Amino acid sequence: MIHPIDTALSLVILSALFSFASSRLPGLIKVLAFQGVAVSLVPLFIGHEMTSGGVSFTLTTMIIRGVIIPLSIYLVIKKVAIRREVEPIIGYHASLLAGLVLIVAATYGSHKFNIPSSTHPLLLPSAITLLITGIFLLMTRRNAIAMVLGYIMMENGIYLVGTTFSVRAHHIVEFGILLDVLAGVMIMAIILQNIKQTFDDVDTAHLRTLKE
Amino acid sequence: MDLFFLSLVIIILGGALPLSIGRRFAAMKTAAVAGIGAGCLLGCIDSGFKLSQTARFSASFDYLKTFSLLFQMDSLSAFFLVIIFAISFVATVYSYHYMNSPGKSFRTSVNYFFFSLLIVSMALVVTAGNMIAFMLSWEIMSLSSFFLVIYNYQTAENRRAGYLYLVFSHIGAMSILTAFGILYGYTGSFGFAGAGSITDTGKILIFIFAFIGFGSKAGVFPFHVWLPHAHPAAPSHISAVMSGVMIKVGVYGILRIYSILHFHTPLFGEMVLIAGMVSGILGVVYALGQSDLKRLLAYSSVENIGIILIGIGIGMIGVSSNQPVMAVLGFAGGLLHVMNHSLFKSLLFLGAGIVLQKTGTRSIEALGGLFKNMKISGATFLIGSLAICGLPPFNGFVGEFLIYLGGFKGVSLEKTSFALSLLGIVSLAVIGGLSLACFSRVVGIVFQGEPRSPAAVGRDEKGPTMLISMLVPAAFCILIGVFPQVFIRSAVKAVSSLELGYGRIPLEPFMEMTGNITRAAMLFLAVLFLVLALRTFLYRNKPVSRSGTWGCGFTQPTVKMQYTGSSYAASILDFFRPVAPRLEDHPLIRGRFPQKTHYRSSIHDIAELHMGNLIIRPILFLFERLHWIQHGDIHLYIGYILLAIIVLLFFV
Amino acid sequence: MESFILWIMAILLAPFFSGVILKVKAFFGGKKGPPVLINYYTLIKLFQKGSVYSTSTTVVFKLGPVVSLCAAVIALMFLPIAGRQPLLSFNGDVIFVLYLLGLGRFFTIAAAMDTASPFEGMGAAREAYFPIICEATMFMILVLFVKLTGSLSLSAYFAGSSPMEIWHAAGPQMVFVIIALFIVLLTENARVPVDDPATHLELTMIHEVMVLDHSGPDFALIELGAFYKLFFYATMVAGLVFPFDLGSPIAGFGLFWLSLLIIYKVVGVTESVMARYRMDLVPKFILTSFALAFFAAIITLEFIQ
Amino acid sequence: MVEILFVIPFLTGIMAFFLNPSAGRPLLVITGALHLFLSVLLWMNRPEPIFSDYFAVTPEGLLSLLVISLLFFLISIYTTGYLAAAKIRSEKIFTGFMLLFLSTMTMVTLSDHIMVMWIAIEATTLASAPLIYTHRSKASLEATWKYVLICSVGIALALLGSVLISVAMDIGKVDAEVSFSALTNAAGQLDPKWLKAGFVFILVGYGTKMGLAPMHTWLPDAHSEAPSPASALLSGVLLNCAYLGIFKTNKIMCAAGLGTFSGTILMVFGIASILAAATFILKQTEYKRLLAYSSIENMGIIAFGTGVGGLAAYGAMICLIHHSLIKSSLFLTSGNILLGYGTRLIEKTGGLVRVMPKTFVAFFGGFAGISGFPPFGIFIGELLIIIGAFRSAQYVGAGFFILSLCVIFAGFANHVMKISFQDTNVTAQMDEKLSMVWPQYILLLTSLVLCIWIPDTLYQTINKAVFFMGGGF
Repeated sequence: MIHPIDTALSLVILSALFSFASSRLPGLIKVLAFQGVAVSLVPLFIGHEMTSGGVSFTLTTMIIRGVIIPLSIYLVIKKVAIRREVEPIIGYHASLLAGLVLIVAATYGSHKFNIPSSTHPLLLPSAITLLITGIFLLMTRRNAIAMVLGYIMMENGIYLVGTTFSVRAHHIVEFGILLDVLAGVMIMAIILQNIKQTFDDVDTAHLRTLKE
Repeated sequence: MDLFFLSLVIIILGGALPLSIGRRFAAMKTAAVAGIGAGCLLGCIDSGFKLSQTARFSASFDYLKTFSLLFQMDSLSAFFLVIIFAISFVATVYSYHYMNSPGKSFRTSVNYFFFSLLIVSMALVVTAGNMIAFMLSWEIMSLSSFFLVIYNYQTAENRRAGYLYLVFSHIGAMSILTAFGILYGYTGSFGFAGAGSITDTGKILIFIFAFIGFGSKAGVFPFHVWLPHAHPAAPSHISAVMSGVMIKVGVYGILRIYSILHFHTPLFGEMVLIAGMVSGILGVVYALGQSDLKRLLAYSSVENIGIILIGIGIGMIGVSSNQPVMAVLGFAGGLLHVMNHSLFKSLLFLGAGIVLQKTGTRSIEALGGLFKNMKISGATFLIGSLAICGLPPFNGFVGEFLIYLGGFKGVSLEKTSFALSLLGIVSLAVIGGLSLACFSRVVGIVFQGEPRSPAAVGRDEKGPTMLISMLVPAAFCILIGVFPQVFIRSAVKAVSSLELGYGRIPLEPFMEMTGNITRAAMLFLAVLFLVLALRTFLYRNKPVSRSGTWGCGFTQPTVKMQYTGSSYAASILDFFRPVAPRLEDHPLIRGRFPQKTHYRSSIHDIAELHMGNLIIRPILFLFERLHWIQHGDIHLYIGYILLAIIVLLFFV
Repeated sequence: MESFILWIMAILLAPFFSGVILKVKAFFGGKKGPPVLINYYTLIKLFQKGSVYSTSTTVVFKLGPVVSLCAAVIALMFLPIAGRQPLLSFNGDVIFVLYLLGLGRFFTIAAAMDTASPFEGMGAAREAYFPIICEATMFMILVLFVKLTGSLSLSAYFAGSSPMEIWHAAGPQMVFVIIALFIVLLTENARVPVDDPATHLELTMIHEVMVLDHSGPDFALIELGAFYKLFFYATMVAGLVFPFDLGSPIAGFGLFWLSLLIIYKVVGVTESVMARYRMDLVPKFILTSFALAFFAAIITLEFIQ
Repeated sequence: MVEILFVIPFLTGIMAFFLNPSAGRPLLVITGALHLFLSVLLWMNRPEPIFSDYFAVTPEGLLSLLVISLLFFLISIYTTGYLAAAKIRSEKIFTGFMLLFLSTMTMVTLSDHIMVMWIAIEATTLASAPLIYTHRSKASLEATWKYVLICSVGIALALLGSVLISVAMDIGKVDAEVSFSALTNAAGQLDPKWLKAGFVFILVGYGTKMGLAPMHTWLPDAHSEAPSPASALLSGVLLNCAYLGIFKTNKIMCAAGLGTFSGTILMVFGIASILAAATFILKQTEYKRLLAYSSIENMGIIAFGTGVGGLAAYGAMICLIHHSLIKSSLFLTSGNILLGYGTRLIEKTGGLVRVMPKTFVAFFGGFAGISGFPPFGIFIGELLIIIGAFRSAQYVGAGFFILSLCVIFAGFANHVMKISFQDTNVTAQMDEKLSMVWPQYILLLTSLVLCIWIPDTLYQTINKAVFFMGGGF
């Protein structure tokens, strides 16, 4: 039987791989929005007892992760009107290959740990995938906006680990974390705008003056 | 409250009061000199009394809930305390007329404040009974003396001096702290009491680190690099205290560590003795090469620390080879030389100070003929010079005599101990000869002959407190030289608290020695009188006239024809060229209408030279190579984070 | 009492022996030379004169001759003459004597520097330099003697049968010691090949140039001091070269004065057959003495152990 | 009622955005004073928090809190003078975020729940980012960008670490709140493997924020570009907040018997940080960056001391307190220098002792203090750390520690000598108002007094804080 969670997680992994190779920012943002929705929905299917609080919290998460965060970045793109693509440090095809290798290695490495049996088999791999994709984007993209997207992806990955494992976490705490992430993205968005205004570009090559 | 602490409080008050008086120069100075002087005098009398009574005294204070600050005084501490207070007293009195620029009133008051702090911290260092108290006082001593060094911060040279001093004292303190750390690692207590029972390796390590730390304060070669810069930079009465007293605190540290370790290995003696010989010979060689009067005196301090260490080293070898007489002679000689050196070195610095104040220059090549108008300064300076050369009947001889006796006792030993005693004796002799050359040069160039520049013409020596405070140590130089009994007795008493395991050291053999010295000195004075009488008799009713110096046929002599200080020393320094390279600056004369040319030479200190080449440059180079870490690219910064995680995960 | 008489004799006879050197030199020069008592005549002449002082000088200039004479006179008090006990002696008197001679040197230098004369400064610099190595040699020899006799006073080395005992203990290496001591003698007393007291060129002098400005009785005191110093060293050398203890005092006296005469003559011969070294070679010459003393010590001590 | 401590500055911070800029400055001072008053009350009474699941009054928290309060109050006084002299365009935003920053930092010190701690620390990043961008220059923009991104990434890893620790609870079948106090009590049952992994992530995560090398890279940029009062806060207390997270996790590790593992890692990071600081201090050209690297050094010292444990852990706490006091004073002083000379380059300063004597006293005092000279407290701290390291037989670590401290001192002293005494004909472009020197003096005096006399309650609190690391007396 095909469990909806399997589908969701597979799609998440796929989307992550896609973002390795994606060169267009709008596409990347859409992928991110999808990930946000998918990731927020996972707790619903894991089969803890449902409370009305839990459901409403899941919905809030979904709105924030799936709509507000991607939208705010999208608005920045709109506002600053990116005309030119910035070449990444590692090319798109090479990124894809590197990404695959990293994900396999990380999944293999995670078996070193004693994983609770109740965990869904795909969960950890997909979380790790998201994490690594995020960090990979952060490290290889010269485009500042892509870096912020990488950060958000990483956060999604951590959220995926968190919601699954930490059953005890109170919703209010979860909400606090979410709020932090949201505020962080907002601030990054503002910084992005300022970068664009100051340098007329979002290439991080401009941001290398402070050094020894 | 004990008189000791009372005197410290008085000194501190004497230093703090001027800060509040500030701008009223004369009042400020009076308050400072009166306060600090009174405190020093009280402290000196008190500790002298305690030394003669062999009274032990200790006081403990709670500190930050967890520690106790323990201060205790045994005869070793008391011996050093007497020196500290006495010389500080002399220097304080001297400063009244020496600090004579009302425009710098506030700065002078700050100077007095730190001066009082320095005295107090030195007194606390030599009484400190545990690590915390010791480090605390030690660091305050370093810091306060730093401020004294950069009193004249306007010149780049003095700033550099201050910097060097600060860095060296920090490194030294760290080294001492390492030694204490190892000690604590073994005993688990901040006190020094348990140090006797730790392993031998531990003891050796502790001693080596402590020796480096204390040696850098004392100015042992090659850790002396700061000393010839820092001591001249300070005002002269401060130089007198720093050179005369502060570096002795380093010697005190070496002795104290040795006594608490209770470990009588020959290794320590060999180390100290070799360090002493190297410092002694190189110190005086570099002193000979200086043309700056105060720098010369500073290098001579390195030399005298060398002599002191030779004495202590001979003492340690005596202890390790079970020769009580040799041990006591070595230690007592070293300690006596500590006292003697503090007397004549401060006297010489004070003399240099008055020269500096009156002529405005420290370069001996610009001076000359000062004796004619500065009779008292000249005479006291001459006495100081004779004493520092270790000539009888002055005090320098007495200390060296004891060290010699100790060293000759070591001649009867075997192998290494014999060889080292032999080397110690010969180097003492060489040091003696070299310092004679060095100080005959100073006296001859600065005080005698004719003025070499207008700066030295027609100077007076006004300033009664300056003269008095030079006369007092000069008198003591002769007093100790002729009647050393009391002083040798105190030195032996101080040795007895080193806990060498000899119990009470009998004083009789030393008293016989003292008697000999006294008799010999008296004999000399008697013969001197007789010959003087003879001379007076011969000159009775004889025509005596004055005329110019015989120019060997040359009839138009100028003052520039006089022998210079550097040419005086040149041939001796050539002998030592491998360790004292000379740098010459002499553009050749070229062309039909040659430019004006000049000749400049300076003697370089190899420790300083190699410190730059072998230590500082590689460190700078290495760290500069690492600058790429902070290259400004955020991607790699994130990479660092990832790298840290990945590496650490391997260890999970 | 005997010691006192010997001391007085030394004081009185020292100028005579220095005259011997002049006589020997004259003989080598094929000249008749001055009378043997020339030094006494000179001293008397000087004592009768007054003095001219340089305007540059101070009281130190006048102290110079006095102190250097004092030092030499006292040195003789501690010296066993003719193998007899000296006037005074204590443990460590060697050190005292050597340092006292240093004091005399200091004042000679100081007096020279007092005149502001370039020549005297030059001489002073040399006077300060060369004795450093001599002192090292002397202390090296002293270490050897202390190791052999276990004592630290001149009387233990030169009185009675001690020289003989030292010879026995040390063996033929004593020759090294004697040569070393002889070199020290030449250096300390400003003889050829270190210094030429008879030259006319001030530039090349050491001791003589330093006393250029002294005149009258002052100069006489300096001369006296120099005689005593030479006597001091010559006695030591003589004691080692002729270590025989003949038993009877009269024979001892005779041998002593004879040996002393021989040493002075050897000095004279050396002066006559050698040329003065170039100034920069002098340190090497003196350093030879240190090397000899050092080797003597090392070799001897090997045998002892 | 503990929560009121961070609620008040939060509310006043929000207020500041809407008030007239002229009202902002007094608001800052009043809030600071109120906060100080409340924290002192907290020290005296130790009330229970309302949300005891999330917040707790812990000894280490109390220490940090008092330091934060005191520093903020003094810095707010300085800020009034600074704002008048420095002409900042968006003063409203500056004061507002200063207060929010205070609120978030207070929350860090009080939080007990592992996630709440994370929320608070991330919030400090967000609240302080606008402070760094106050000057609106290209460089400050770059610094802000790096600060926000690197710290966010780092702290995200800390979140992962926190999650992993809760996994360790799951596996160990521990049924308790995910709070530090509960975990410390139940540490023995936690799954060691996950716990270690969690510690590693938390250490690297919060270590990024704390400025441990090699994650320190943002720190010199941010600290040098921020206006001086903000730098003082960043360096003086923000680093402490991040350290608090590591400290509490380390406490769990020690309680779980993994103290050697965590201690070794802390020591390595400590030494690495000191070495990194040495690298850049030696030939530094800007004095604010110099101070920033010195902060990295001190964080390294503190991490090293914590790692060594025992006596050294006590020393680390002492260093922590005094570093805050002295470093913030130094940063405030650097603000004076910046205003007086109009340049951040060491090269172009000089003669501070003549140009601005009052500032010089604060500057040199701070230097002496930060270098570990008595009578300032870091002396005691470093002494204990070194002695403690030898006591624990960490000879290699202690050797590196001492050597690099010497190198750093040589470099630092060189620059300080230049700034203080170099010849110059500059005249100061500002007058040394009382409000711009006294805060520094008071900070230094506090350090001085604490080096001579320590209140019993403070002593007990430090002892309690380091109890699990085998520390104290």
